Amino acid sequence: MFEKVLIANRGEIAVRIARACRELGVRTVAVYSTADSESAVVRMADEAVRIGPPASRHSYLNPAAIVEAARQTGAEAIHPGYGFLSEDADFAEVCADNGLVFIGPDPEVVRAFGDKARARTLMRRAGLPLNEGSAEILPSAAAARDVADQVGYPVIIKSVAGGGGRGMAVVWSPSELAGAYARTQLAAQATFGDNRVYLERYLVHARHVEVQVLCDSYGNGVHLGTRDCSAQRRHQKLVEEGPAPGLSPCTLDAIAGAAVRGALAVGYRGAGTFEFLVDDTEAFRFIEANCRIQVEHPVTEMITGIDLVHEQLHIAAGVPLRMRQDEVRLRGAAIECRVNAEDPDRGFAPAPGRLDRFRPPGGPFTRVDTHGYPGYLVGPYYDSLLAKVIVWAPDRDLALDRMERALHEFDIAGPGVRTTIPFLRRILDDAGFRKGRYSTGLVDRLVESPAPPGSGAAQDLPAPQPTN
Amino acid sequence: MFEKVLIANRGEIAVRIARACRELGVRTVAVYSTADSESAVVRMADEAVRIGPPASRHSYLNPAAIVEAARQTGAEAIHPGYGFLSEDADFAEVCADNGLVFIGPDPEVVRAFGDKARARTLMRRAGLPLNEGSAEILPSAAAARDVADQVGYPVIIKSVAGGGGRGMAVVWSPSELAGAYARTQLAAQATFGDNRVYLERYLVHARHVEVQVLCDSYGNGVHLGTRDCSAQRRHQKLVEEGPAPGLSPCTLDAIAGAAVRGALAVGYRGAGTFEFLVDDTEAFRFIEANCRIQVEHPVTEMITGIDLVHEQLHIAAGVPLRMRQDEVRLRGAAIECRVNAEDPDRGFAPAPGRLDRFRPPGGPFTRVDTHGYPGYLVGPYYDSLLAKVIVWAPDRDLALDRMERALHEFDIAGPGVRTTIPFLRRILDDAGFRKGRYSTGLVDRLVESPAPPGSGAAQDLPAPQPTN
Amino acid sequence: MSTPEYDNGVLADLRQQARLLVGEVAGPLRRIQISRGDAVVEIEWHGEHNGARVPAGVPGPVPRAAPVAATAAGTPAGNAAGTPAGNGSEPEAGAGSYSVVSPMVGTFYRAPEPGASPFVAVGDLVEPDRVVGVVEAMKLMNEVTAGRAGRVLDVLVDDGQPVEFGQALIALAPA
Amino acid sequence: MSTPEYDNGVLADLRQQARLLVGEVAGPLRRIQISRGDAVVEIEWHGEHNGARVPAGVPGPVPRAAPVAATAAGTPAGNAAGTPAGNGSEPEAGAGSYSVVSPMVGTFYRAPEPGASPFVAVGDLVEPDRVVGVVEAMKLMNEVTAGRAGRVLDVLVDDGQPVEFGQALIALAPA
Repeated sequence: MFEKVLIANRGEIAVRIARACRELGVRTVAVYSTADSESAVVRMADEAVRIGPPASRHSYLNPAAIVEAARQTGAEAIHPGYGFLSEDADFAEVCADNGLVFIGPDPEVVRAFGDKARARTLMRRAGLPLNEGSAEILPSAAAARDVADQVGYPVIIKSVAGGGGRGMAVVWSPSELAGAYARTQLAAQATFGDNRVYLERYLVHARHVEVQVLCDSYGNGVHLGTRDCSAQRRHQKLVEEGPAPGLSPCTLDAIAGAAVRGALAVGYRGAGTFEFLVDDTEAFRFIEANCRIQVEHPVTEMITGIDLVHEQLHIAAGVPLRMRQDEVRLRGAAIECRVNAEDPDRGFAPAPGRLDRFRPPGGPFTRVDTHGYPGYLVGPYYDSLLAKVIVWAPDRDLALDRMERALHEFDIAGPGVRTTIPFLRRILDDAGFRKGRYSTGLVDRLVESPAPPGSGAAQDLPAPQPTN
Repeated sequence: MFEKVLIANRGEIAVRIARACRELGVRTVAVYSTADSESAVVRMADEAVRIGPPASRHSYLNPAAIVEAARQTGAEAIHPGYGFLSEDADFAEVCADNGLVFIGPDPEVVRAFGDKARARTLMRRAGLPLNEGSAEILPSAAAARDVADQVGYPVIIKSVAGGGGRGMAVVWSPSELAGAYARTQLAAQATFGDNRVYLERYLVHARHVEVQVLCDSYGNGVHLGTRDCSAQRRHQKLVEEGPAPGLSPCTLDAIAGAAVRGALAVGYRGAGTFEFLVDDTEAFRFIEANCRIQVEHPVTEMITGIDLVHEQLHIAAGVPLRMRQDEVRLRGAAIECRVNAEDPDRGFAPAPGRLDRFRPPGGPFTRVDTHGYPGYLVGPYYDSLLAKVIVWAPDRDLALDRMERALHEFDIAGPGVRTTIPFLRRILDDAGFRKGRYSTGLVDRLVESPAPPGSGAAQDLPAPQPTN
Repeated sequence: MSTPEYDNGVLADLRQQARLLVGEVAGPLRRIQISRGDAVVEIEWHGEHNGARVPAGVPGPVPRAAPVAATAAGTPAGNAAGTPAGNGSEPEAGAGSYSVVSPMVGTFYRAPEPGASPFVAVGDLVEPDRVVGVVEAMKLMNEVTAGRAGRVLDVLVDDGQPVEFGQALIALAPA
Repeated sequence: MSTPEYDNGVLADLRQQARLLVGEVAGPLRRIQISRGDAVVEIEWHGEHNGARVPAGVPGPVPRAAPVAATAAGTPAGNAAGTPAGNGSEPEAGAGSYSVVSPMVGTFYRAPEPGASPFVAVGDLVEPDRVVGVVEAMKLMNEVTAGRAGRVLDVLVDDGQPVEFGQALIALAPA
């Protein structure tokens, strides 16, 4: 195992990684911007290096500063967390060039999955079912039109360099296509410096199911079950759960099997997530893979009892996979709610500020991952995720009741501070969600229907469509 | 299930019970003394009734006030928690007389186990091995002397009405016996209003192993595995873990089976704990049974995934046991550390005060049960338990590393406030404890050996005896 | 939209506000209504006392800090019972007064038995050992004595009402 | 007995104190020693500067609040480097001075190449665009300019030392 690991991230995931390292006896180096000098991980880590100003591109997105910090402190490996440089193939290469272990897949694998069009090609070769759409990138609006006519509307145009819900546009009719094609190209160029786009059929009521995989450097791979992340707003996840509810065991097995096949086909290493769309008929199609630890990884940890960050570290240190597939036991159900410093009543606008009160929930089968503490100043510079509340129970219904209890307990207050907790409670209250019959359309429906006075109980909401 | 339950307790266990009730949709009534008007459970509960002054005997030990509060609020059942009235057979009867469900065994069962001598007789009849000692109560010092001569020194003289480590004296030689007999009688009379005592052989290096049982009203019973509570100071538990380490599976099965047999023999109902002493040869002997939920119950919850307070409520509501023995799966290892507001450097004297900072640990497989919060005033009136930190891991070694990480994170500060955390860390560091080779002698050894500068690492401590 | 996750906090506050008002405001209680939707405590007194409606606004997730502004029910002018209590100042009746409190949780009775005349009436002069009421707990009648000499300003709890430990029962003006 | 569960908190504080002192106190650093047992920061400067020993007492579990009292190493009288920094006031050298800070994490060099004469020496008058040092990061030499005109009071970082973003490199007196 490594002697010392540098944590190239901030917020709750930096704390999460510091905890895993300490449990394994690995010393930690935190890096931080001048905006984060009071952050929890700086206090927790064995060492901390100030690497830049608040602006991410000069600090948490600055490979030179991070590698220098690793060199100065003698760290052997870098854990990138999620976001920031976690899926930056160039950074992974820079680490290698400087004799640092990048905790993640090889650069070429990261690069391959970073190019959505190439990822589709690779996964098609690996035999994974793909969502109908353009085989390769679209050279012109006309080409886009042809593919759209084949697969049928609505379609979604995606940037090959996109991901995490950015750089995509849904097109409902041929008349909108040319405009959407141009806009997406421009946006992609501006955002990712890469204007290539492709096109897929858009499944309105599809469910977003993902599979957690673990692979070592020796060709071994296992899956750790599924998660359902359909409760999204503008492609941003709010609630995640596992196992994906309401899907037949054989469908779940088929999806999980496909994910491992895809991972091994490209020589994947470490913890990764393969995302699929599943329609009403339980037909599933690969959409993309994530080469990082994900925000929602605790859902899988609570169901399997496996510490994913521990396994990332062991694998990166060259240890063969420590479990066989038949040793992975899925138990009960887990749910994660993302508590963001946002105001649901004002279009989820960021609502940062000083936390006068911050009392996370506790008690049985309740986990909180957060960098927040009483007196912490939630700044405007970074994403608004403040805490993750994860609960486990023998079955999904009890898990939902437990989450309701946990969110009820969560006491966050400060001038200007608002959180997504009230909206999360509406999701939990929704009849469709409780039945496990929901899709990516759920949150939009709740956003459109105003919260009933005294908080939205399921029966106050329009009865969901069966397909919903 | 009940509509409304009154919680006849305070502190972390009152919070624990309120959480279970809310998860099951049961409304809660908190009762509180004037010293607890700002307590966490008063804020959490649906209703709260002030029942008396700080002195327990006029509030939390006052059956009339509690039953009146239940009557006023229309509660159907009373959960007594642990301590206070939880094992008071008379209170259980008063509840029944007033049409209230006492969440616990029948009064006569509580009374039988409350009388240690009678409990021994009952368990002997049920075929449980007993620690050698007096068959019945000891009428005189001479009688005590006779028994002591038979079983051999050292012996321990116990009050039949005692329990929880109170009302007992260890006697190392015949010359001390008469005096100890008289002192214990006097103390027992003063403490419990019952001067009857009995005598057992005292096992210096014995381990304290207990079995968690669940029984319904229909003659069904299961065990939920074992816990080891040998890390005690003056018979007060500091660290508990499960399963009991270093004991052969067949010994564990035998002890667990004996516990269920004993419970069913007396028509036990609800959650209970049967305590045994286990010597170097893994021979085990029944010592006493506890008719309540115990402080350390989360250890069992994390290993089994079963919520013991949920089951208490279901059973009290007349629901048949919801699991068969073969459905109880034990998984991994769990450890609980009791964080008390005491100063280990001053003989564990209570060190109450206002909590300026209170940041409990979080993250993977880490649970905290506490009534503390930033700004909470830890008062001098009640016991000093401030928080319980419980961790789970696939194996005991990782659980210990995880607990070290969790205690390291726990940030408690306030004028005059001291906690047992530094001492708990010394226990975790102890070589004997880490090897699972420890007994009730462990803590005394650590107390006697001063903390090495820079905190006691195992190697700094005298090597433990094999039997230790 | 109110913040649902704090409903119980709100209830607790409402209950607390109600208790305070009942303690502060003179007059025999008729009924207390504690709501939640828009967080309302409604307290009704007997006789000429008007009810005091207390809308407890809960700004953001700050339940325990819920401010209480009392306004008279119906009449904009407010009244001696509601308004002063609401804005925290001592009500007339309570000025310099002393409260006889309940020694236990139970049921308060103004008279030794139904139909009998009350132990004390407003205006009575009482000695310290004078019985001013009884609190029944577990079928035991516990006499409550004045504790000090004074004139009965008001009886704060209605006959047969449940009382908490330490709850004010009788308002006395030191004699 | 110190409180072991806050060792890292203590370390963080020591590190912070050290960083502050280095920023506040003029003079080229020789070495920093951060201890833990009894919480000591030891900082050694080159030349006539004395080391400043900073015992950080940690009362109870209050790491972040660890008070810092600076006392001179050896001489009871204390010195310009240690004492004033310790009690928070500006050190002589720093009075009214301006610090040129590092634009990035890297390694600071006083001279363009080994053996060459330094970019600036104490006493030099510099223009805003005068290069006063370089910070190497990822094998790139990044020139650091004075930013404003002034006289070099001190070079705060030793040649070849690692520096953080924003760390003070050169103390200038406004010209």
